[in-house]
Amino acid sequence: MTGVLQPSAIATTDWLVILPVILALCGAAVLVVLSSVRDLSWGLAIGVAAAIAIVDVALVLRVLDVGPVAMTMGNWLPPFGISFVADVAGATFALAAAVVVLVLLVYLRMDLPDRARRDGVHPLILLLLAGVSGSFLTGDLFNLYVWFELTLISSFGLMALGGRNIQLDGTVKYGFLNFLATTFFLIALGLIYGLVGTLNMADVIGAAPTANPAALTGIAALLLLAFGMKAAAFPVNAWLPASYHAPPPGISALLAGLLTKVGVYALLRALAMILPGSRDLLDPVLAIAAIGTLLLGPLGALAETNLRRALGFLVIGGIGACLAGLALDGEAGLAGASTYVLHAMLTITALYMLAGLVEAVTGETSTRAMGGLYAAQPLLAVLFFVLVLAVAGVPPFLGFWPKLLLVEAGIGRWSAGADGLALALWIAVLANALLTLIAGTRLWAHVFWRTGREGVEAEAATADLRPLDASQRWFGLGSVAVLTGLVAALGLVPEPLMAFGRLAAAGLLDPAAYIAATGLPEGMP
Amino acid sequence: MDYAIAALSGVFFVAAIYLLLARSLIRMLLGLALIGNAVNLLILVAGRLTRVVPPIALGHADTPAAGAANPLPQALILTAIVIGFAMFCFLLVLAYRAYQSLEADDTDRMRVAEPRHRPKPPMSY
Amino acid sequence: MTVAACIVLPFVTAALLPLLHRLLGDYAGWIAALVAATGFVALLAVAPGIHGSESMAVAMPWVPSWGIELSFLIDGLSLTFALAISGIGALIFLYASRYLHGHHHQGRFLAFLMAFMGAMQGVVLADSLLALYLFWELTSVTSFLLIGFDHTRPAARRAAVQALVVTGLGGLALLAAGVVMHQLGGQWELSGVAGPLADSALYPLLVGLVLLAAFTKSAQVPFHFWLPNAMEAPTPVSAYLHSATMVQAGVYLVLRMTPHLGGEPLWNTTLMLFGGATLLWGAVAAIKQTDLKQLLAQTTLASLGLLMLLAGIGTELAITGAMLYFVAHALYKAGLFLVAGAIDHGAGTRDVTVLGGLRDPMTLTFIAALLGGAAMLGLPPLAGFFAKEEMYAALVSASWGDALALAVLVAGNGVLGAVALVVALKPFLGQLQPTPIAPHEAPPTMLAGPLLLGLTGAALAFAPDVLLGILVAPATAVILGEAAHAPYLSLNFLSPAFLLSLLTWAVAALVWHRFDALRVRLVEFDRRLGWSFDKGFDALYFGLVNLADQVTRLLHHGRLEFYLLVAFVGLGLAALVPLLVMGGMPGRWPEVDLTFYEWGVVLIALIGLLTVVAARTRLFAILALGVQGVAVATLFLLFGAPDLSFTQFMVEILSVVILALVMTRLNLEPTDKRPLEDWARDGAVALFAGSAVTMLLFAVLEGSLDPRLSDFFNAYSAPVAHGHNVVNVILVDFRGLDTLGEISVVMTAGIAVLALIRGARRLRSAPPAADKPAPRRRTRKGASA
Amino acid sequence: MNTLIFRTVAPLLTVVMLVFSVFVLLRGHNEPGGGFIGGLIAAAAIAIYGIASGPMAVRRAMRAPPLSFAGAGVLLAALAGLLSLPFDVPFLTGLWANIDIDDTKVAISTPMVFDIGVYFVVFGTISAIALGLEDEEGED
Repeated sequence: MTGVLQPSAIATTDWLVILPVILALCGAAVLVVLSSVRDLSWGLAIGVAAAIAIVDVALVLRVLDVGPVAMTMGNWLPPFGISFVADVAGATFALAAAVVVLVLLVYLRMDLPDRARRDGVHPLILLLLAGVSGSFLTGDLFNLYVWFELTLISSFGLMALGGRNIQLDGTVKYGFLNFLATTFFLIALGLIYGLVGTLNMADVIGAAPTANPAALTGIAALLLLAFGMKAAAFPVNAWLPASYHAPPPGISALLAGLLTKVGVYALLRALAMILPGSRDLLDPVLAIAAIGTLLLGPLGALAETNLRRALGFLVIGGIGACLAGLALDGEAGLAGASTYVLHAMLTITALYMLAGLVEAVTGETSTRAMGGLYAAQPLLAVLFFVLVLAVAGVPPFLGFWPKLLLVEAGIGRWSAGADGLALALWIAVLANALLTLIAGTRLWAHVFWRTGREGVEAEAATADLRPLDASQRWFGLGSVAVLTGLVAALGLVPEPLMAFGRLAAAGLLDPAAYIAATGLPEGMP
Repeated sequence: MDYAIAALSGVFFVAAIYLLLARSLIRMLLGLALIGNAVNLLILVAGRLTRVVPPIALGHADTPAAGAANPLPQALILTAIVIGFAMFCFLLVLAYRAYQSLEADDTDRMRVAEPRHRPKPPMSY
Repeated sequence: MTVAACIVLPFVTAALLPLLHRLLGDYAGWIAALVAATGFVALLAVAPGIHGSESMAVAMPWVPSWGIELSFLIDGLSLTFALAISGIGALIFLYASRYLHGHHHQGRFLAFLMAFMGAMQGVVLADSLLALYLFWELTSVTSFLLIGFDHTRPAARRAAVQALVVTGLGGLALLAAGVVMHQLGGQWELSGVAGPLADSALYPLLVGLVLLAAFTKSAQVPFHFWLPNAMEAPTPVSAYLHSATMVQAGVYLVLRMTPHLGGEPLWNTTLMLFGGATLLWGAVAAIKQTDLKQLLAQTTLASLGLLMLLAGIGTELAITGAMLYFVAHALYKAGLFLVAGAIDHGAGTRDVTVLGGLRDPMTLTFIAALLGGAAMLGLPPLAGFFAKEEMYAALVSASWGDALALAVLVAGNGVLGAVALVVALKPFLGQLQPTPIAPHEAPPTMLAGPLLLGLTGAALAFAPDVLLGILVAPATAVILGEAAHAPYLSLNFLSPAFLLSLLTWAVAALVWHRFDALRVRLVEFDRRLGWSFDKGFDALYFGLVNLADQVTRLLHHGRLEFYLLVAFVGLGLAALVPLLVMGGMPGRWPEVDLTFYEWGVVLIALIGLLTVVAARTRLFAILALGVQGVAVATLFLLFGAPDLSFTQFMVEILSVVILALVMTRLNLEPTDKRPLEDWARDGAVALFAGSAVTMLLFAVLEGSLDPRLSDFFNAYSAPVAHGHNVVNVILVDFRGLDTLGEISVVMTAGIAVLALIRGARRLRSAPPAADKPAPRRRTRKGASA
Repeated sequence: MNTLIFRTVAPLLTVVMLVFSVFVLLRGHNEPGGGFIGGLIAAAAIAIYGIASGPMAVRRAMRAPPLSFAGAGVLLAALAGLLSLPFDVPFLTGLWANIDIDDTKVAISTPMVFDIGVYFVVFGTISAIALGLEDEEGED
């Protein structure tokens, strides 16, 4: 009877693949049990996040060393048990998520009201991290759904935390649309099971070619819709600008840094790796969605006067870049999309955090009422400028490298097959870069260069600005500076990022190693 | 019978979507509850139906009787039901809070995050 | 080493300059000048080794995984530009240390300027196309910061944004061009691109992209308007970036690309057309100006056009002329800008119509102005003269095209000469005019620059070994290949070129004589025209903002039901279109073999559903929800899922109870008041999406299920996992991780819900004033329009 | 609902339901039942008790905040899975032990502990929400 179990004892290092999730869940659970001891919660949360980050580092190193790492829970053979499989893409995204959470926790130390702590902001953040890490690392489609839901419900909680009116409104829109997205995903899951009889990703790869192609393509289209909604792709992106600016800045930074990226990751996994065979029909759709997202994102940022809402539109523009990479396919395209996800996680989070400090200094949320920060807060000005350039993909900052890969992928695809959509995507990527640059510098000029609120040009306006207090300087500005430093450093020394992109793309294009690591048996035991 | 229940799940979808498209939060919540049932039926059908016999190994038998229902969709649906219920509770309380604070259960009146009269972007550099 | 001194050192210094400025005040500028001079000396040291194809290459790994190196190359062409950048840079920093004396952002200014210098050196020394793009963009960014340096003035911000938008567009074109070249040549190093690329199908695209990059950066018509506006920047910036260096990057790019892209009619004609147009445009526009800086800025436009025109002609003489002209122009134009700054500093105005008679109070400035003016006028034996001679000689032929180009050149040069006379003579000669501040000479640090630049220009004419041997000949060898013709550099009073020079001077004298009258007429013409490229930019920019606003309002209207509508339409399309397109629609209508009690339950479920949808009151709807829930639970039981059935039953009851609990407390709209068209629309979408999903489900049901998983679970649940209830064993063992995630979801929902409830309690104990919208009407008559 | 009869019967009902819920939980591995359904029944019991005696009384009787039970449940479930760490088998591997207490063999297994964790989570969360909503009710 032992034939149904895994043949040999597993290596201790395999635990690395599941530990991030377990640690986050246990950490959150402990925080909930000890919810009356509030002074402990921040320190504990930081500790857990740091431990997860360390585990993720070890996991990434392990993956780089031996290839994908897998563990099938309960000692059952895959696909009967649930597998966690970390390949380069998944492990690195998980690491980036942990880093983002870690930095965010430091930032949140700044001025979180006591009641937010009582309401459970720290366990919610850890649960969010658990959901995100689980999504990046799981090798089972239904399990992915569970982690999606965990991510979703914890983001609901975070978004509504504090319960100001704007948050309630934002959360209603966010909540309904995103819950529907996961419901669509669930529909697709039921159909996948009914069609190919398995839920393990590696197993689905093997079973897909023999399945009814029309039904499979329909399912792939459902996945595209569901994950596209999660990722805020045009035309189902409306929830993002409706909600991301509603919660306090630290929380919006966290959500902006992590949520949509899970959607992009799922898209990459599902359409590039698991169901590449059903792409023929979907590619034009994907390309059109990408072009729409690429152009409408920065346009929104150009028009919007609420600072963080404008940033939300920049997030959308970035999602367009990721979709473009997926649509362009091939090594450069997928590498572009994967590296863009990493870049966006770091850069966008930092940008939102910085926006929080800007709001703290000006006491305003509308850029129409901001101004004068160039003289008053030079460091903020420098950091914001650097991040704007990074988002716009200006070298030598982080955003340039994904952009380069996408531009290469576009021209490569076009010159290879004279595919008109590839050319359109190529142009859209470039147009997105220009529009983002215009929108970003416009924001910067209005918030920092202009001396006073819109229509009032007076030196005196700077008198309304409040200085940052000590905790804002150390925890707030400090964490932003560290993250921005990372954005600049990774831009100057892009080899880690670019090597990651190459490996991630290779892993998605050729899942042989992924399947091998999962360890599917040759038949019914 | 698969097709009959599949069609039933389709009717559930239609009703659920119709309710979700209402502007009243309470109707949307009803729609949410319905769409959960619709999906559950869909999963059940996708795992193919069998009558009455539950997947339980009775007495000292090592395996369930032949022709027992497919256990996996049941487990999946169970998970989905519980998750759906958790989501439903949250969204319900959220709707309640939104009604309290925004004094509206019509989503068209809830325009705090995206105000109806958003200021024009300034025409300046 | 040289590369490090020219590129790395400036960036490091730039990072330190704000601090240095805090410690040393104005002397920080001296340190900056020293850094620039270091680069200059380092370049001079390697200069003798750079001849013909001799060059120095440096490369280090950058992105090994994609085969990208950070590579630099010093050859004749880059050497000339790099020497100009560092040499002029040193003088500019010296000047700036005094010009911005006491400005509270002087440290930032020096830092930006220093970073610019590093970037500019990077542009001309880069071999890798990526490095070229990187530094190219950095020059745009630093230029943006420097133009907007005086950020409190809207005009400065506008000029900065304008420059960034235009050069940013060009930057992206350059990136695209680089990627296309990489696609064609397989490597990023420009030096490695083998031969001309004219055979490729991508050649026209490539030319278009490269020229777009060059034309935006070098302010060619119709992208020219940003350059005069960039004069909003402090004078050292105008002298450095916007005359001598950054705007020459486009010219540099064109010259650099000539071996690879040149020699084709497309390339040459485009260059000549745009260059000629820009030359004439700048010349005419210069006449309209009264501000010294504007005068000079417009002539910079003209000179840039002239260089593009010469590059387009592309013969040996033309290229030699272009290189000579570049050197001469860099020296005199930077010098004249500094003179303009000195006049501004000493007399308080730059308006050439109110200036006069400054020769006595500002003698040294006058001398500098004369040196620069003479070079600009192209008087022999200065370098400018020989540049003019070369370009005329290049065009003396019988061809109509050449004749036309020649006419453009003579006219353009003539106007430039007139402007030279205006700038160099008008403020200094005649009666001393009253000025805002009492005229006084600029301090030595501010005079060193213009004087040295002027003297260098003069001296070069007498040092052909330096001028030709280092600055011109190696560069032309790079552009034209080894066989470059020895430059024509002698005074020949009978050559046609010299006669054309005479003609040029005559035109200059004529225009100078009628300068004021011409200006009045041209300005009047402009006023009547009422349109300019500059205004066109405004229209485009704000048009874009407006468009963005409209689009965003349209798509992000804040109405949830439309957001949902889009999602459901998407659902229907996603499920249905693949089936239709790929022919997967289920073909047969299957037999329905439900037993009568199953029919009964289905019927109850349908009745429940219908009642939920159609209920007139919400309480009724909630009860009906319970009915359909119980029906579903019964179905689960009938199809062998007792666990499911119990759970469903419990959950339905709880849902109904909680719904009822919460809803009875709310004063809600009792009925669904959708207007008819909404009713029809929503119904249609619901019907569409629902049936599409069902069709997809039917299609899936057509195949048979692979029972592997369930067989496994059934087979091993009791023997290995010690549980007889297979569903429960799946939940806690086979797929326990799903359950772990799921209970985490439940707990999280608990946290979130409690937080919401607490928020409600806080709301009641202390209603927040600021956050609360104006009370809404409680009665909702006609609210659902 | 606050009738005398209800208030008298409610504690009794609560106890009966709690016992029944544990029964449902424990039999779940072999027959219909399990942690979910048990937890739901237990939570329903708490809710009824809350309606009868007021949420504050229930909170006092529970001694810890209801949500803490949920936290403990997640922790318990996760630890049941982590127990396999020293045995060189993957997370959540079922481990079985038979303990003799007074000559009766009692089987203890990690899946069972896991299911108890599930029970606590459902019980803790649903009763926390129910009590929270009942609090609301009381203050209105």
